[in-house]
Order: sequence, then structure tokens, then C-alpha cells
Amino acid sequence: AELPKAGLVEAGTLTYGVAATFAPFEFQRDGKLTGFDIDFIDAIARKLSAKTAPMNMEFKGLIPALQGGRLDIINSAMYMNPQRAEQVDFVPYMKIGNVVVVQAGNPAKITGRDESLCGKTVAVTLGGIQESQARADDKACRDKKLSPVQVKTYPTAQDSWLTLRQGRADAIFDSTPGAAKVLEEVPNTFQVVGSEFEANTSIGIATRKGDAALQAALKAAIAEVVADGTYATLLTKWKLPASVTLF
Amino acid sequence: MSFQLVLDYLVSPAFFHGALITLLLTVTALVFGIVAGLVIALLQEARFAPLRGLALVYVWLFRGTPVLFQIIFIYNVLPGFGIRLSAFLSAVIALSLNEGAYMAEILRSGLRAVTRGQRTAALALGLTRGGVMRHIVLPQAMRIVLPPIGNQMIGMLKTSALVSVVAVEELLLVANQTASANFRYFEALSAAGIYYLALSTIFMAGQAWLERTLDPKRSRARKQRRTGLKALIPTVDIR
Amino acid sequence: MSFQLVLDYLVSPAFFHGALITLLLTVTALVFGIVAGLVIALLQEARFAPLRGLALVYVWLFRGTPVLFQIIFIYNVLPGFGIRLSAFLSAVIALSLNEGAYMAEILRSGLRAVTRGQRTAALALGLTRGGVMRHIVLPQAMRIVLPPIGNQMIGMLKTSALVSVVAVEELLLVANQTASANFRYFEALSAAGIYYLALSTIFMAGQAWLERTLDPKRSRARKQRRTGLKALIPTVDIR
Amino acid sequence: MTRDKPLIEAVGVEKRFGGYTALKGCSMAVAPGETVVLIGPSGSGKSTFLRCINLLEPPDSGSILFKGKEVGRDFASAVRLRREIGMVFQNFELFQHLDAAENIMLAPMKVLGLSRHDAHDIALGLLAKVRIRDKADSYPDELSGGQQQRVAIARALAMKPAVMLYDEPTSALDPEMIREVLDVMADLSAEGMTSVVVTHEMGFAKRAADRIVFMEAGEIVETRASADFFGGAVGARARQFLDQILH
Amino acid sequence: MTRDKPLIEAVGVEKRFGGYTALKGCSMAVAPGETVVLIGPSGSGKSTFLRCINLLEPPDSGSILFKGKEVGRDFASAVRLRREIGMVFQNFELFQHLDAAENIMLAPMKVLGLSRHDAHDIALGLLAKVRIRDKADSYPDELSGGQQQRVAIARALAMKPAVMLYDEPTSALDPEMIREVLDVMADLSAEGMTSVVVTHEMGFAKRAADRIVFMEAGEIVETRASADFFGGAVGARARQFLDQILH
Ligand SMILES: Nc1ncnc2c1ncn2[C@@H]1O[C@H](COP(=O)(O)OP(=O)(O)OP(=O)(O)O)[C@@H](O)[C@H]1O
Ligand SMILES: Nc1ncnc2c1ncn2[C@@H]1O[C@H](COP(=O)(O)OP(=O)(O)OP(=O)(O)O)[C@@H](O)[C@H]1O
Ligand SMILES: [Mg+2]
Ligand SMILES: [Mg+2]
Repeated sequence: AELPKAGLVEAGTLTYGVAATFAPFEFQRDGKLTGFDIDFIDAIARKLSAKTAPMNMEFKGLIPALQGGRLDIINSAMYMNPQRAEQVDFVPYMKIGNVVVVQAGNPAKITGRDESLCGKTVAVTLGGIQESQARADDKACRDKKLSPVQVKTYPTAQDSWLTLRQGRADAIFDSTPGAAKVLEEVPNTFQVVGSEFEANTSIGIATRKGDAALQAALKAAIAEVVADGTYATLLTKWKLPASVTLF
Repeated sequence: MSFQLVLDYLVSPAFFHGALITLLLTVTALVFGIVAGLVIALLQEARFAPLRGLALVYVWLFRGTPVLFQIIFIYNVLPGFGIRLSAFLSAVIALSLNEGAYMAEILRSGLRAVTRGQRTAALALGLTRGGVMRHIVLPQAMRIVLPPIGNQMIGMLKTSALVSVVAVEELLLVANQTASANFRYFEALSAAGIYYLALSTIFMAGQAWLERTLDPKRSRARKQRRTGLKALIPTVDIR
Repeated sequence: MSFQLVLDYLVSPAFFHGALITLLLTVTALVFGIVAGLVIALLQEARFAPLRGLALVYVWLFRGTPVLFQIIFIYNVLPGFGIRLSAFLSAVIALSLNEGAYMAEILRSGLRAVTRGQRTAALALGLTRGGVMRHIVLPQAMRIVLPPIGNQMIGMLKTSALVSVVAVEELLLVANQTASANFRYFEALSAAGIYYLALSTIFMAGQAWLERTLDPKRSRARKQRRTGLKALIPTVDIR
Repeated sequence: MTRDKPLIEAVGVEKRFGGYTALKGCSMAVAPGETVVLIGPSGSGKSTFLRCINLLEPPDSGSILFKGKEVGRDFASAVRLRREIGMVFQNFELFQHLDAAENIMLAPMKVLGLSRHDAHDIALGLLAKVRIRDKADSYPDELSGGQQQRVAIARALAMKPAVMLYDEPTSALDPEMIREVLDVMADLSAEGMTSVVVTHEMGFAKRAADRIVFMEAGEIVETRASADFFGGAVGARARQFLDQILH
Repeated sequence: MTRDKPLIEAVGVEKRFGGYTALKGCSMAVAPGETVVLIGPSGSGKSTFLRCINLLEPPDSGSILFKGKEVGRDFASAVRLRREIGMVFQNFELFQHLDAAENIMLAPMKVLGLSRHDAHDIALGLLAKVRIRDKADSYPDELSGGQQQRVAIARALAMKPAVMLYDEPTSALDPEMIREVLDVMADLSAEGMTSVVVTHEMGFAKRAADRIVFMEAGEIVETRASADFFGGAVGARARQFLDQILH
């Protein structure tokens, strides 16, 4: 595959935006960017004979920067949905589900993403798809004339998890890999209840609307990365289950 | 960018509610902040050294650490000591305590701008320390501290956005939530921006009005109108 | 909470670098902000009404809209008009312009605190408008505006965290990202908080020192030492 | 010179400013109804002495006695003392944010608790007495020097104090006004007012004084009945001073 | 009365403050080396007239002529005029943030461009002349009234102006100091200094004046050579005024 000649922030380089507060996809360790997405884009860039230039910023800065021509792509585990697809084009590369996590011992007696949530407080993180899911549950509870779900949106994943830990929220919705990472890093504090849901929500790399050349290049490069087994290796490296693969 | 969408956001209940929360946070934090600031500013002039030390530590601690931490601390750490406050109350307390530290500095500079001669003259008339403060020092300091207080007020409008860290649904969080659903960042931020600008404009107008009112020369015209009015009343009074 | 981890963070290059960026942003924004503020404050006293209008619009616009928007605008929207600035430069410009609006108000209040008689006396001596400003008004206003300027300075330390939205790796972004790796949120925030507190403490000490220096009475002791020194020199001079 | 028990008395008052000694142990007793005039070269400590008498400057040593009782060093005692003593400052010190009438009304309202209406009547009466009834609504910076001085006199008199301290009360006044102020003071004296007056106006001193106190370099050099002092029964230093008077 | 071409001249100067007319068309011409003394009741407009002469208050109508040329209404012309004219304010208006010496040094350094060293010499010389050489390091609020007034005189003289405007320059001074100031002014007169002096001190006026101008209610009522004025060759109003003088 080949990188487009024109229209890039810097020729020969993939300038990508990332909000590195979402382990295991993108986060920082010892001051260095790391995570699945970082390894993945580096693999793609090798196929394109391009360099990478990460721009690490807050989630809310990503879209304006892409639209303002500061970035070529956003590589930050962005969830795809139809409304978002009106603003940017996505190149999907993974599908991941979500889980309900509660405090260890399940003090609020939540059994999963079901009516046991009604009347409870659910924490979600700004920018994730989980907020719309939680709001849908709230509506479902109301429709059944049950107590509503209190949806609390926090700016970063850490804020949401902290809230659950302090008992300010009864449950949290997070991606399955994200939750797994937290449970590994902070043992004996949380537990997953119920089963994974909406397991086929895709995440993708975002490009500017109509940037067909770059879309094509990315798709081709991803196919190569999948074909040579790098994709599978990375999944293993970051402890992601095989079920997430789109390929 | 779609202007229709901006307009839709502007009139949406979510944005309106967010703006209300922002306004409420700002005004309460401001009121309590001024009270706290006045106490601290007066403590800084106390003759008892430990009191001065206390005031200094307060200003140091609350100006020195980010409000963000203060909010997180009150909301998430205090419950460990058995003090469990709602998100909104935590936010208001954190913002007020923080604002108090900044107000203290502003008021201190205002009090200093009143010359010693003016205090002395009031003391010579037999006023108490409190009376001198209330009738001479504060009225004269007021005109000088108004512009920086306006700054704080308008700054607090923006600072209050930090309380989103404890999920209080203020204006900016609403905008971010809206935008993260469909990536219409510019529209959502513009709508929020218009609300912020409108609230700031109200505050600035209030500041300008107060400044004019506190200007003795200008307030005379008003006073004379009032006196003029009074002069009319006796003609009605037929005792 | 692990104190060892806080300590590790404190000495880590990432945190140190973040603190440096924060300091750099704050100081540059402050310097340019004061310059901009002085210009605007003087324009507000101009006799030519359109200039006053301009100053008012500036203050209204830059105080009225959140810095966050100003940063995003300069970084992401201006390139559409052919003005393409680096993230850091965009951040500095946005913060400076914003700071300028707040400084203008503070300086305006300070200028107002200098009595008209002092200006008149300087004019009577044949000083030009600029000379009156430089030698009489500004030195007298300085002591009054110092505490609110200290507020702005320390506030800017925190406000500068907003530039993380354009990928400038300042202190708070570093802290958030560090916490994202291992969810040791309190440790990361505490480390950042200690840096903020240290920087604020330096600023506050600087403010206190300046206040003492600008107090004529206290600076006299210094002057007399200087004169004392001068008095010694002639004894060495043997002409 | 009266021999009544003194109403107010300063005993051995010393005052230092840093290394400079402004008062070197000054004692003076003023009987009820008496008018004492303080004269002396510029910088001799007259203003400082007046300010020590009502404790606006706390003396470094020595004491103040009112009606024979020593006044305590606490703030409350000082406030009580000052309610009995009116003072006209050398530089007037009118309240800049209040107009002429309000300057006069402040203390009667806030200290004596009079109604606004009553205080206003008093203010207008006093302004009429000093012939600036028409300047009641003017702010201090809109008044001429002499007008400000007259407001300052009215402000002090409004409290109907037992003792008045005047610091050069006629310095900004023309000969006509000086005579009127003299008349006012004579009336007050007749009503039993006790006064201490600092003045450089020897004609004024001669008419107003029961007794003359001559100060120099922080010390009281001479104390004489007015007639004796101007009659020439004085020491060499005071004589030299008097000789300089221009006619 | 000299018949030289006037050095400075006010023609038909009117000044209103809001609805109040403070000056109702005042004209006065002062010849080089002449000393004119302005007297009149408090509030008659003397200070306002002085301030109009050096354009600190812009007259509402009328004009100021310097060396026969009308002074323009622009700011630059006013600055040029003021460099030729010194002024001593009724309330001194010393710069509060500067000590006595620095108050005097400011204009020589910043307007005339003298070195700090030269300006310091001038300041100390003038302070010695007004007998407060030892107060050079004191700030205004550490000086007695008379000391402040002497610094104000020295500050104006330091610019070696062609014309001096004195607004009650001896109001805070004792008889000895008044005589010394009179001596200083006589010396300056002998060296050709032109002066306009406002004073309530008739003894002082009699000695200092070549000519007396009597003002009342914003109008110049009488202009007489000093000898004539005090000799009694005056109208009824001025006579009445003079009769009030206390000896
Ligand atoms: N706050 C102060 N700090 C230092 N010195 C001071 C202070 N106040 C007064 N002095 C000094 O004390 C001396 C006496 O001052 P004071 O004002 O009592 O004189 P005065 O007799 O009233 O003179 P005048 O007739 O000029 O008003 C002066 O030499 C003055 O410089
Ligand atoms: N800024 C002002 N606004 C309104 N009225 C003013 C203002 N300045 C002066 N006046 C009025 O103008 C008149 C003349 O004032 P001016 O100061 O010239 O008097 P003066 O002759 O110097 O009196 P004095 O001998 O008391 O100093 C006074 O009645 C005063 O109240
Ligand atoms: Mg005095
Ligand atoms: Mg005057």
C-alpha cells in the first residue's frame, strides 16, 4: 500500500491524534505513549513506508483538530455510530463489547444490564459509546414506570472509576478490554456482573469526510497487517480476546 | 457548520439547564467567596500574629492547588472521614473556598488603597474599628475592587466548568456530551459559547452599572432626583 | 495511597517536563498579557470614542468567551484562513490575549486609584501625558494592582491546563495520562498538585517581595544602605 | 489662667517616629471652658501633640487624663475618649466619597444614632453657620480650600464634643472668614466649650486664647496667659519668634 | 505698576463647573519681574484662576498669552507653557511615593534631562534654603504641614521657571518661616522672577506685592498698586474686607 502524495499535514508522515487516557488501547507508561492502537498504527505506517507523528491531546480536542487540518487521522479507539459517521469517515478495525462493573461484593445487587439497574447510579466516560447505552437503559426503565437510571458523565475514565470506587456510583459501563485492564491493575476492588453486551460495536480510525485516498491507503495497509499476522500478535500482546477481530 | 443546529442547541432544554446550573454555581460561589474573602482580608490585618498566619495559609493553600483537586477532594476524599456531600454541594463548597482566597487578595489591595488619613479622621469622630470599616473604608475601596471582582466573577463562569469532574451537568459538560454523540463539536461549543457570552455580558453590564452608581459624582444626579421627589411629597402632606 | 509512587512521579522526567511547560506557558502569557492589558487600559481612557469602543469590545469578547474556545479557534480555525501556528504558539497567543482582557480591568482599577491631584501636580511641572503615566501614575498604581495580578498569575497556572486540548503536554495532562496506565489517580494528581503548589509558592513569594519593595517606607532602609555604600566609595577615591 | 480642675490633661507625653523624637515629654492641663493656643515653629510637634491627646497617635510614654481619670490604653477607652473630643485636621481629611452634608452627618448618625433627618438638619445648620449652606451637595474635591476647612470645622462641631482640638483651623481662610470662625469659637467658649488651638495666625491667637503654650523642637518652652505673652512677658526664644510677625 | 510688555496675560477667562460659574471673565497682565498678589474671600475663584493660567483647568472661554503670544489649546502647547511656569498648590500635592528629595528631583530629571546626581544637588540646595535639609529622606506623610509646604515650594523652584504661581504658599507656616519664604521670594524677584501669589496673609501681601488684585465671586473687583491698596485707596468692598484683618 502507498500513502497519498498530497493532502497530508506532513508529507510522508501519518499525523494522528490520540487521547491517551484509555488503557489498554492508548495510555502512557513512563512518559511514553503505549497501547494496542499505538502499536497498530506503527504497523500500518510500516506498510505505508511512512513515519508516524502522534498528537496526544484531550478527547474533546480531537475532532476539531481533524476538521481544522491539524491531523490526518484520529487513532483513539473511537466508537462508530451513524451520527458520528456523518462527521467523519471511519475505517473500522475491531469490534468490542461492553460490560457492567460494580464494586467488589456487589453492594447494590446489580445482576447485569437489566432492570436491576433501575434506580441506580451509573457512571460513564465522556466520549464513549456507553453514555448513549446508559441513557437508553434510563429510558427503558422509565417506559416500564420503574425508577430512572442516574447517568453520570465524567471527563476521563479515571474519574469514572474513582467514582465507583468511592461508592458515588453503583455501576460503571466500560468496554470489555478497558474493564479487564482495570481489574488487572486494581485487584480485589471491582467485579464484572452479567454478560458482555452490544458485542459488535465497532471502533475505527477516523479520517476527514471525503478523504478517499487516505481511506483507501489505510484499508489496504490494514489488510496487509492482518494478512501477515501482526494484527493477531498485537491482540495477544494486549490480552484482547480473539472475539474482537473484524477480520 | 450548521447555524440551524446551533440554534436548536441554544433552545434545547439540556443546554438551558446546563446554563442555569453554571449560573447558579457562579453566583453562589461568588457570594460565599466574597464573604470568605472579606473575613480573610480582615484577618490579614489582624494584630494577633497566629490569625495572620492562618489567613496566609488559607490563601496559600487554596490559591496554590487547582480547584479541580479541591473539588475531587471534597467529593471523593471527605466521605472517607464520614462527610458525604452531594456533587453539587461539594462543587459549591470547593468553588467558594477557592474564590475566597482570590477575593481576599483583591479586597486586601482595595483596603490598602484607602489612605490612612481617611481612617484616622473617622476614628477621631469616635467611630469604632467596625464603623470605620463599614462607613469609610469599604465604600471607598469598593470602586477600586469592582473591576477585579468582575474578573473573578466572569472567570468563575468558566472555572465552574471544572465541576464536570464530579458529573455536575454544567454548560460545558452538556456541550461535550452533545458533541461526543455526533462529533458536531463546533456547533455544540458555539452554542455553549453563546450562553457564556450572554452570561458574561450580563455580569459586565452589572459591573458597569455598579461602577456608575458608586461614583459619587454621578450618583448625585440620582440623589437630586430623589430629593426632588421628596420635595414634592410635602405638598401632598396636608397636616 | 502510596507516598513512594508520588515521589517517583515527582522526580520523573514526564512530570518535570510537564511542569516546565506549564511554567513557560504561564510566564509568557503573563508578560504578553500585561502588555496587552496596559494598552487596553490606556485605550479605555482615550478621548477618541472609537478607541474606547474597541477596548470595550476586546474586553467583552475575550473575557466573555471561554479560553478553551479561544485556544481551539486559534489552533484549528485560523489555519482555514491561511494562518497556521504551532500548538504551543497558538496556546501562548490565546492565553495572552485572554489574560490581556483581565489585566486591562485590573490596571484600569489601579489607574483609577491614583488621585487626580497627583496627575495635576505632575502636569504642572511640565511632564507629558506619557511622563505622568510612567513616573507618577504607574508607580502608585503598582502597589494596588499587585495582589490581583498575583491572582491572575496563579490562576493562569491552572488555566494553562486547558491547552491540553491542542496536545500541549502540560502538567495536568501528564498527570491524567499517567493515571490512565495504572489507575493510581490520587498519586498522579497529588504529584501534579505538589508541583502546582510549589510554582504558586514561588509566585506568591515573588509577589510578597515586590509588594515590600514597592512600599516606599520599607525600601528606604535599602536605599540608605546603598547611600551608605556610596559614602564609602569617596574614601577610596584619592583624587 | 483658670484654676479649675482640668478637664483634659497630658502628662509627660513622649512620641518617637523611628529614630526621631517628635515629643520630648510634654505636659499640659486644660480647664473646662478654657481656650489654650499652641504656637511654635513648623515641625515643632504641635500636630503630633494634638493627635496624642485624643490617642490617634499612641504616646510612647506619658498619659492622657480626662476629667481627672487616666484613659486606658485599650481601643475601647480610646473610642470613648474620642466621642468627647472633636478634632479639625490640618489637612481637613474630609471623606472623599461623601458630600459636604454627608461628611457632617456621618458621626451623628453612626455614633450618636440620630436619624438621617435630624442629622441632616444639624448639618445644614452648621453649614449655614460657616456660610456654605449652598455647598451642601458638593463633594470635597469640588470645594475650595477654605470651603473644605469650614466643612471640617462643622463636621467636628456636629458631635457637640466637650473638647475641641483645632489644628490650624483658619489656614485656608480669608480675614473675613477668620473673624467669623473666631466669633463661632467665642460663642462656643461662652457656652463652656474647652478648646486647644494650633495656629500660626498671631492676630487670631491673641483674640482667641486664654493661655498661650509655646512649643519648640518637641518641648513646651513657655506657658503664659495670653495678655502676658503678647504683652511681652516672655523668654528670649518666644520673643525672637514674635518679632518675626509681619503686619 | 510696571508698564513693560506683559510676560503672561489672562484675557476674559471664564470657567464653569456644571451649572456653577467660578470665573466670570477675568483679565490680568503680569509684567516680567512683577509680583502680583491675588486676594479675596474664600471661594471667590483665586485657585481656579491660577489653574486656568497654566491651563490645568481649560478655560471655557478667554485665552492665555505668554510673551504676547496666545497659547494654543492643544496638549503640546500646554506642556510647553507649563515648563515656563512653576506652581505651588494650596494642598501641596506632593508625590506620595517619593521622598522629599525625589519629589524635587523628578521634574529636573524627567523634563530637563538632568542627571540624577545634578538633580540631587539641586534638591539638597533648595531643601537647605527652606531649612529642611535633614528631611530629604522623609516621605510626605512623615512631614509636618509646614514641612510639606516647603517641599512643594522647592519642587516648583527646582525647574527655574520664568513665572511662579503660588497658591497660599505660607498657609501652614509659622511667622518665622513666612519671613524666610518672603526673603526667598524677594531674592527671586530681584533676579527677575515673575510671580502671582494667592494669600490670605495680609502682612505677607503688603511686603511681597507690587500690585494687589482683589477678587470676589469670580470677578476681579479691584487692581491697585500695593501701597495704594493698603494705603486705603480702595473701593467699599475691598475696604470692608481689609477692615476684618486681626492684629
Ligand atoms: N509619621 C511620621 N514619621 C516620621 N516623622 C514624623 C511623622 N510625623 C511627624 N513627624 C515629624 O515630627 C515632627 C513634628 O511634626 P508635627 O506635624 O507635629 O509638626 P507641627 O508642629 O505640626 O508643624 P507644622 O506647623 O509645620 O504643621 C516633624 O519634624 C515631622 O517631620
Ligand atoms: N471641580 C469643581 N466642581 C464644582 N465647583 C468647583 C470645583 N472647583 C471649584 N469649584 C467652586 O468654584 C469656586 C471657586 O473655587 P476656588 O477654589 O477657585 O476658590 P478660592 O478663591 O481659591 O477659595 P479659597 O480661598 O477658599 O481657596 C468655589 O465656590 C468652589 O466651590
Ligand atoms: Mg502641624
Ligand atoms: Mg483656593
